[in-house]
Amino acid sequence: MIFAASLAAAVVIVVLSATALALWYERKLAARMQTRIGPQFVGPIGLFQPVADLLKLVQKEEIVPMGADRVLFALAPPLTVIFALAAAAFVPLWPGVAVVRSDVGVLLVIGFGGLAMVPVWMAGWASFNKYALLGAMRAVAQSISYGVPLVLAAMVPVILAGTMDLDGITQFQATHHWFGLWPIIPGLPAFILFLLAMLAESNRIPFDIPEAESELVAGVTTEYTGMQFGFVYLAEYVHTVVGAAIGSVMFLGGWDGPFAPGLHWLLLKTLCLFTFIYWIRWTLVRLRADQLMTLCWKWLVPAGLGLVFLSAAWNQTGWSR
Amino acid sequence: MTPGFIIAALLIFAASIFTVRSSKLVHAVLWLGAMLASTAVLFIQLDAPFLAGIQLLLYVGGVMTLMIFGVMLTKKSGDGELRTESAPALRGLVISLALFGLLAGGIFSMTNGAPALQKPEEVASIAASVLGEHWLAFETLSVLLLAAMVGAILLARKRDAGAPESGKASPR
Amino acid sequence: MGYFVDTLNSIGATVRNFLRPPVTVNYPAVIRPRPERYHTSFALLHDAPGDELCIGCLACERICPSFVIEIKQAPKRESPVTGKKRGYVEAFTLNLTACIGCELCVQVCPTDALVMLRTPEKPAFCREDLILDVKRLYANEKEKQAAWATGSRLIEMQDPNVGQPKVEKKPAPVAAAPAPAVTPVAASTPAAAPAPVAAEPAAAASEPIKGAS
Amino acid sequence: MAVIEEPRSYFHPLYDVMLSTPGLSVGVAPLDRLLTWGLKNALWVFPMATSCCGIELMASAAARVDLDRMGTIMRASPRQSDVMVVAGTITVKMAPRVRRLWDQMPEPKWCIAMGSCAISGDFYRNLYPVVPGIDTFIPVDVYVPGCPPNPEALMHGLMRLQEKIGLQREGKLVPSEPRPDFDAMVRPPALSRIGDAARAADLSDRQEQAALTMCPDAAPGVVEDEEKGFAQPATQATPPLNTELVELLRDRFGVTEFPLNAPPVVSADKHLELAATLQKMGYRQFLFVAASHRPAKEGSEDLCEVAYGLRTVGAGTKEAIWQVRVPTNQTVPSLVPLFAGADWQEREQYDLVGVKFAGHPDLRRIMMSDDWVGHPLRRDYPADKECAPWR
Repeated sequence: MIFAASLAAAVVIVVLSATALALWYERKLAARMQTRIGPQFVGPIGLFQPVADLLKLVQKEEIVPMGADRVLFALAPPLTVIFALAAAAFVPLWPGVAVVRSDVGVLLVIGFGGLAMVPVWMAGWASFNKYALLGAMRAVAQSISYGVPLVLAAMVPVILAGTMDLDGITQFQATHHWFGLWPIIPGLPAFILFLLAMLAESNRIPFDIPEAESELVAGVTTEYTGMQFGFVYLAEYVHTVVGAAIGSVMFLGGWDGPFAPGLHWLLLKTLCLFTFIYWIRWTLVRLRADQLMTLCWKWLVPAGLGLVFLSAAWNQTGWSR
Repeated sequence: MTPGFIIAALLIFAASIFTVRSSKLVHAVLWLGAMLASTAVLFIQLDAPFLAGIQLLLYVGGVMTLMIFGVMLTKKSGDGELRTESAPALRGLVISLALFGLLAGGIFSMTNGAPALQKPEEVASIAASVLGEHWLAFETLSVLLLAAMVGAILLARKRDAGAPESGKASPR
Repeated sequence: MGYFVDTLNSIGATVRNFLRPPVTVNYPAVIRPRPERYHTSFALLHDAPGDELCIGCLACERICPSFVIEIKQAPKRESPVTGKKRGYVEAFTLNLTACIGCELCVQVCPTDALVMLRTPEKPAFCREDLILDVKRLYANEKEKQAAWATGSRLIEMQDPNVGQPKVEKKPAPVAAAPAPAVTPVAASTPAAAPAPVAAEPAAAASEPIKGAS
Repeated sequence: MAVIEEPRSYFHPLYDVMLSTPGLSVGVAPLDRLLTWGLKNALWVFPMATSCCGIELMASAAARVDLDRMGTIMRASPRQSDVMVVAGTITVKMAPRVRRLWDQMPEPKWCIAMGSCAISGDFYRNLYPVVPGIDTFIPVDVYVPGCPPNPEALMHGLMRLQEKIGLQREGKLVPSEPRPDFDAMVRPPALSRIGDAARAADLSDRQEQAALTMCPDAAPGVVEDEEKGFAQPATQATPPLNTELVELLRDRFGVTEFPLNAPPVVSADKHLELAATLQKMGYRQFLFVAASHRPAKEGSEDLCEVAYGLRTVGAGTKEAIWQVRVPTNQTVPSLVPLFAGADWQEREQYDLVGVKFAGHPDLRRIMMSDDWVGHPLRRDYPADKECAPWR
């Protein structure tokens, strides 16, 4: 119990500080992709930029718009962070160890991912701002649509490994093949599908129509100032970091690695996935709302159904047992 | 009657009351979400994480989203104040007490006959019973849901005969 | 299909960019080379013996399209250097807040007293800091770097007998020649100096094409 | 003269608690330094870009200058930004919107006026729709001069702002040295500015409100005053008639009509000779060539009117403007052999109006694409349907 509590505290601290680092990392990465330098003056190679941002956000005036629903408005940003962090509890850190070990970890992680939509909608509705509300509605529509391909993609490793336990999936990958994408036909497409659906679930570019600057000012966060905005901003990155961690657990073998299995492999794989996500983010342009839905329902969902069928067929051959 | 159960039960109770008594539809939907989430806590305490996950995914994630859409897409229902009729209080009390009595009687009469939880094999046993023993009911339900979905699409479709063929977009 | 190919192409483009060195010029430490005709602020000049050049003729005040110059003429008096009677200014105020940098005032100056500077004025906390009075204009002469253009050089450059660029036989390397930093262009080589109107860009656009064909 | 306005300080509740608690008040000074450092190094910009300075603002965030190096990024929502960079001319209609966006920004906030138009209205400042400087309705912290200032100048401005924030937080900000009040000296008085000592004395509350909101409805009694504040009469006298040119045209080129509101018409065959004569007379600067199309009416054929302008250089500038009228299918002698500056401008007239210039060395399209059909500024160009090559 004490071990679990201290582990939970450690995970929260690690995820939050990793997120702060991720803020800096993303800005540097984006800068280099645009042949810029990125944060440079604040601390060595701009490393303290997130700290300065945080200190500034703390000092800003907090404005609650007239007509806003004060309670929901204040409650939504911390809830986004909490829901984004909650999914981190199920990530197996090293063999057999996670903050919460559950037989149905995959299901719970996806469940919490779906929950993250609720505070977003709360924020949008409580802001009493048409742009925020439009952004929130887009976020909800996107979340419920992309939940389907996300579940379908997650079903592939579940069916292959025969378990919904995240650690069990990693174990299976570790014992059968060290690289998690082995049956390459359902594996790799399922991984790509999972990545796309996860990008959409966490509202990242190219699926960030809920906060499209050109149409919706800043979407859901339009009315948020100071640290309230800081929370939403943080939650976005936490969501991405945790999503990358879960992706690497389910498809890339998590803590499994060639020399010594352990946390460092998980962190390395998470970093790679995170980099990939931001690489996509700083390359592609935003999809239009109708293109987004077309992509989801006309391409990704049928593809996901086919992949589930393929993985079941693979299981019937019995080659991986 | 563990303390966890009491807390969860109180949460469910309070959230249900607030769901009914909220003056804003949006608040009612959010309280409903809280109620459903507390039910998921109950499932976790009963060592049924699968059901808790399903509860989160389907009810909080799905049903509540549908409600949100219902609220936001119907005309003006998101803004106005709701009034709960309190005049027929006596009638309501009688009906709810009768319902409560019925349910409580049913539950208490089954206490001895309820099957014991099979903890270690829970997910697998659910899967086996759904896809093995009860496959006919499961598949019938799927067909029913499919029919409902097709029906919803048909109802929602715009019926204007003069519209151009969807395949041929107009030049602009 | 084209969409996916384009997507892959653009993903490749960001990677190529990632591997390239950044093009950022580290501004406060390094200042990138400014164009030859770069000019921002103003200065009034003294002649070699040390007399003020400005005679208060009001030519610049009259030509200024945005009315930023205000001159108060002083009574004529004898120059301490030449001993001749000439005009002076009592107040010369240049409102940099509304200046459009067209350089017409420099062009009309008959005594080459007013020049523009290559060193930009510091962004000010207060709009009054951007109003250059006579003291500040003479101080700018010593503190800052002047642009090459003076009134007589600009006029000479447009003289049909001296500097009119001929379309048929323009010197080829005009466009490509690296601009000298601040070297004042002598009157004898006016072709190297770009004309104030659109002559130079036209040369730059048409010259390489002709050379290639 | 204007004075620097009161430093607008906003203290977080944390401060008050720390100051009032005896043990914790020691930590206020280092904390203050830390917080000031945070404020200085995370200036998020709200790009209030309305015209050409906006392009430089964009360039300053791009790779060559890269404002991100100092932690400055652009935010689309005023709620999350710290610095409003007003880049471009602000019109009377735009001003209330700018003010509103400014009011929506959370304290502590700063404003940078970028470029002449934002600082003073530039040479539009005497026109009725233009606000003579944004500091009539927003307190401005840093003025970046230029027309437009280049990206480095904006970055320099942001660094000056950092400097100012530091000085403000330490209470060391000193007013600058007195200088002549230019607006009061030369031109009809502009609107008094925020931070101006005279402003508070001159304006009643309602006038102040009207000046702030730029909205006549806010102060029905002072509409006249407000309008005078913006709509100043043109102070320029009408330029004197160029008698030299009139005599030249009458004596040597046979022009008899000199209408008041149009340039005199010179026949196309004498046009080049006129330009050469004027060039020898000292009109050495090519001002403009502007063409317009006049479709055929009863009694007149399809015409192109091409107006030319030249100017003398040096003191006592004079301008010479005349026009040439040719039927649309005929050519006009090009001035490029005489004035290299005519090159691109004649190409533009060819591209948009379709005037053909004889003797132009490189008569290609300059704005439209090479495969464009027709000339868009012709009166007979179909305005209501899309033309080739774009559909």
